[in-house]
Amino acid sequence: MINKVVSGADEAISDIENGNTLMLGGFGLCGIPENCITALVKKGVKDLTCISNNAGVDDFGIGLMLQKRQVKKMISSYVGENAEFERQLLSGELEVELIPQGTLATRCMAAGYGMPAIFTPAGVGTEVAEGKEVRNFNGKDYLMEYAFDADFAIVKAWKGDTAGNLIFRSTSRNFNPVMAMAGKITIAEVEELVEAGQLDPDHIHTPGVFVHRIFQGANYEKRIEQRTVRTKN
Amino acid sequence: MINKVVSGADEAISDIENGNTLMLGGFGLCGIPENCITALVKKGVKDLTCISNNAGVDDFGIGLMLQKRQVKKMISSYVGENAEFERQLLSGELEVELIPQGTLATRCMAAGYGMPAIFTPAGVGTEVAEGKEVRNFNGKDYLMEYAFDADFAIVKAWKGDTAGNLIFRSTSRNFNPVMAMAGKITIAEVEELVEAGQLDPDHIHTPGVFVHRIFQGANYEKRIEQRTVRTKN
Amino acid sequence: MLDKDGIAKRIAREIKDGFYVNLGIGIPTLVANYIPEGINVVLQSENGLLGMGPFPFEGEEDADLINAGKQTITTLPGSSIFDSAMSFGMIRSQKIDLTILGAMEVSENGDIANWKIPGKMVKGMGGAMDLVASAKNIIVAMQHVNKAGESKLLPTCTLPLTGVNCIKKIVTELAVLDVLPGGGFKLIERAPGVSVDYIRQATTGKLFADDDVPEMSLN
Amino acid sequence: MLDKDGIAKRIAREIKDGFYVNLGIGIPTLVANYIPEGINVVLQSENGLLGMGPFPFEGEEDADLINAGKQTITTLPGSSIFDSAMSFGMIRSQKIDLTILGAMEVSENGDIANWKIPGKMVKGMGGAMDLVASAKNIIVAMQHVNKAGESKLLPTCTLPLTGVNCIKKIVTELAVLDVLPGGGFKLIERAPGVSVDYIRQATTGKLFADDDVPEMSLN
Repeated sequence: MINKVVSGADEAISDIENGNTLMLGGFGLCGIPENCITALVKKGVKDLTCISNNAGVDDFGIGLMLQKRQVKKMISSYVGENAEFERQLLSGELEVELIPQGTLATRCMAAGYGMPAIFTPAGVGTEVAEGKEVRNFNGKDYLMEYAFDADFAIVKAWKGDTAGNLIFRSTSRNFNPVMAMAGKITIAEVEELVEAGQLDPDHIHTPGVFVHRIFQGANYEKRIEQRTVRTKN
Repeated sequence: MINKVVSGADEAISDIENGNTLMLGGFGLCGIPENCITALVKKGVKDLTCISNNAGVDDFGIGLMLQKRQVKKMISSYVGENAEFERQLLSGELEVELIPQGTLATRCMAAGYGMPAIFTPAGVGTEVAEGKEVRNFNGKDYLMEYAFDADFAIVKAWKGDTAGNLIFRSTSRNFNPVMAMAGKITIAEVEELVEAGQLDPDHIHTPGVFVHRIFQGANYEKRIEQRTVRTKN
Repeated sequence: MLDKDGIAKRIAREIKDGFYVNLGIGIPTLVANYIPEGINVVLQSENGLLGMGPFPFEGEEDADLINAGKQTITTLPGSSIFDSAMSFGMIRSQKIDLTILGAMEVSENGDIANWKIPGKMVKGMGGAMDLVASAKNIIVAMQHVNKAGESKLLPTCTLPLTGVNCIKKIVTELAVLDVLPGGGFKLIERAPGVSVDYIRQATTGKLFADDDVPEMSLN
Repeated sequence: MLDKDGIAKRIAREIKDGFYVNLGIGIPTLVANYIPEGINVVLQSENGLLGMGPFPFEGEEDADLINAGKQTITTLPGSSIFDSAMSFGMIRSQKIDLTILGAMEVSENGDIANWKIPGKMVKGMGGAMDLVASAKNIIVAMQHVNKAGESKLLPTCTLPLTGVNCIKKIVTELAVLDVLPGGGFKLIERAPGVSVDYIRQATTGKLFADDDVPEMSLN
């Protein structure tokens, strides 16, 4: 089997350069690649285009990169849990492209599946459709949306093996598997890295062929954005 | 949770009618819905269009339906392990549409994912491209292929629960999950049916929302088409 | 006149046994509390879960298990987890029977606006555009008028659209209304104590009302 | 002149450490037997497996575990299983580094025909059209001439095509040839004891050969 293990986040992201386009997995703060974000902040790489469903909060997730003005453009479906984001957007420092969440996911999948474009009804008749090709199939209009083209995909999994196979846990799966398939280079950080052969082949969500670098992350905070609970009677 | 359990194959296929289009999971004889095929033969429904990667062998799989002249048209990527198939094809009794295996899989996926058409380079410049729209993206030509429209998808899984969730085993997975997503009505037969809650949500390959009817099959033969072995030293 | 829970309670009666349902943020979330006994419903959360359960007991929160509103939740026996592409795949292929979401405006031809107010910080459409473009059955849960007292049921939407010609039913604090296929709002039920005239005054879009519009029952 | 195993052995030398490889049926399958020690390679089987292992020991066959040739096989530590859509997804997105397959004909511009002979029962293209249309690196393993003694390296294919302008390298019992980007076969190596003239006579398509074409080494 081919060994994909690197020493850690710093090595994994070492060749990410100013101006690169990155996909970052996660939904809200759930399933985000915490270690790689920390390493990107440390490295100080700038002018990044980030494809990520959300933009973190002020002091966590992609918010940390925004604080350091490392992001030139965000491509997301929902943002603004984040005062610094709002400030940069309103001041014109930050460019934001808002696209429907399903379109975001499917444009990732299209890249991973080698499909140059897909059709979706999301956004037909809205400003999202501006400048896009509309095509009717069976009496219904669809927009043609292009596959993303990202230099790097950075994902977070629960378990991974040395061959790059990934297993995600619960809803921290979200965008991670589709982004993992879509990067020219895919970097995976995992909570637990095991030897090839330790994962059941039937349980693997992302086959190792899609993953170029893998490492076991450290000190996961896994912050909860909206802690909602009920009390026992 | 919504209960999808039916009594068995006869009930599951009871409303399949002459002239329907069926998707049948499996690759060769691996992962085919043996119980439903037996029930379809017993029911004697005719003029079926079958979307299936292969057409079985003379005395097993879809071959059993061919013996009874129940199939009007096969849509497959590879056929002909089957003398009766060849006879019917050459005599003009059976219509066959051969399409690339990846196109077959992706047209199933397109239906399941609500995408009316997809683009694939498979078949560009060949007779498969005849009459199809060719479109160039980034300097490469692609064919536009339409999502399948099947009345029923019939799949075989290893384990399933009463809510219709499915887990496949090893390479018997193949076309089953993409077809399961693609049928207007999806019927799943499983080797072991368990109560909802017995399967780990992270291990489920096909969420129950795609499955309309499920039952525990019986007497699985799981015939091996090419028994290849090595001998211990 | 209904409160938010009343709106949710009335909408819950639209849910049929065996439905897969996607609930938006706000009033729609409350609907889960009023699903009648004996009605089996599976809630989808578009971040990748079928079979959303209640909030966890205190101390049992799991950072890896949230809903589309980023709230900590639980699974139920029979739940399944999947990625975002499959989640919107099942939405696009209409495997979700009913979508319930909020709105800023609905037009008499079923257009909806619920994601953007020009001049204000725009947070994004999230999954709303996918949901409204694909769902076979969409109910809007909203107040009949906005904070300025202006009707939210309009001849045409004034705000940027989320989707066109997609809303089938609206439940407000005043009424239940269907959007007619040919255009216009058809008054189906009045909230307890609310007159047809009152509803007509609160509705800028074309309103069709029979002489005898029943008062809704919430039980 | 090479036998089938010789062809497979020569092709195995084209496989680099870290490659993901798809092997077609026939001679390509034999390549797996000759991958050099120390070269880590993962074999993909397009029915849904990465990390194809050897045939099972007698009595350990598993009907659920087969390769694209429907043969019983095994997995290896690090193997993964996936569905057919993902399998061809990774093929289309060029995650597979090398595809090795057989052919009936190859043309001097890299077209390949390997699935259909008019007038004969057609079994289908299986995954071959997807593989040749998508792979970044394709090697054809075949006999230089057919059973009638006719060259299979042609100016243009006479049989229905499997793919156009896609073959980069051909290994036959006589030679290793590259397909030149501008068209034509470039003779890279001769099989032991085979002359350039002999190869030229067996090649109907345009052949480019330097004065001094090395004999191949198989060790």
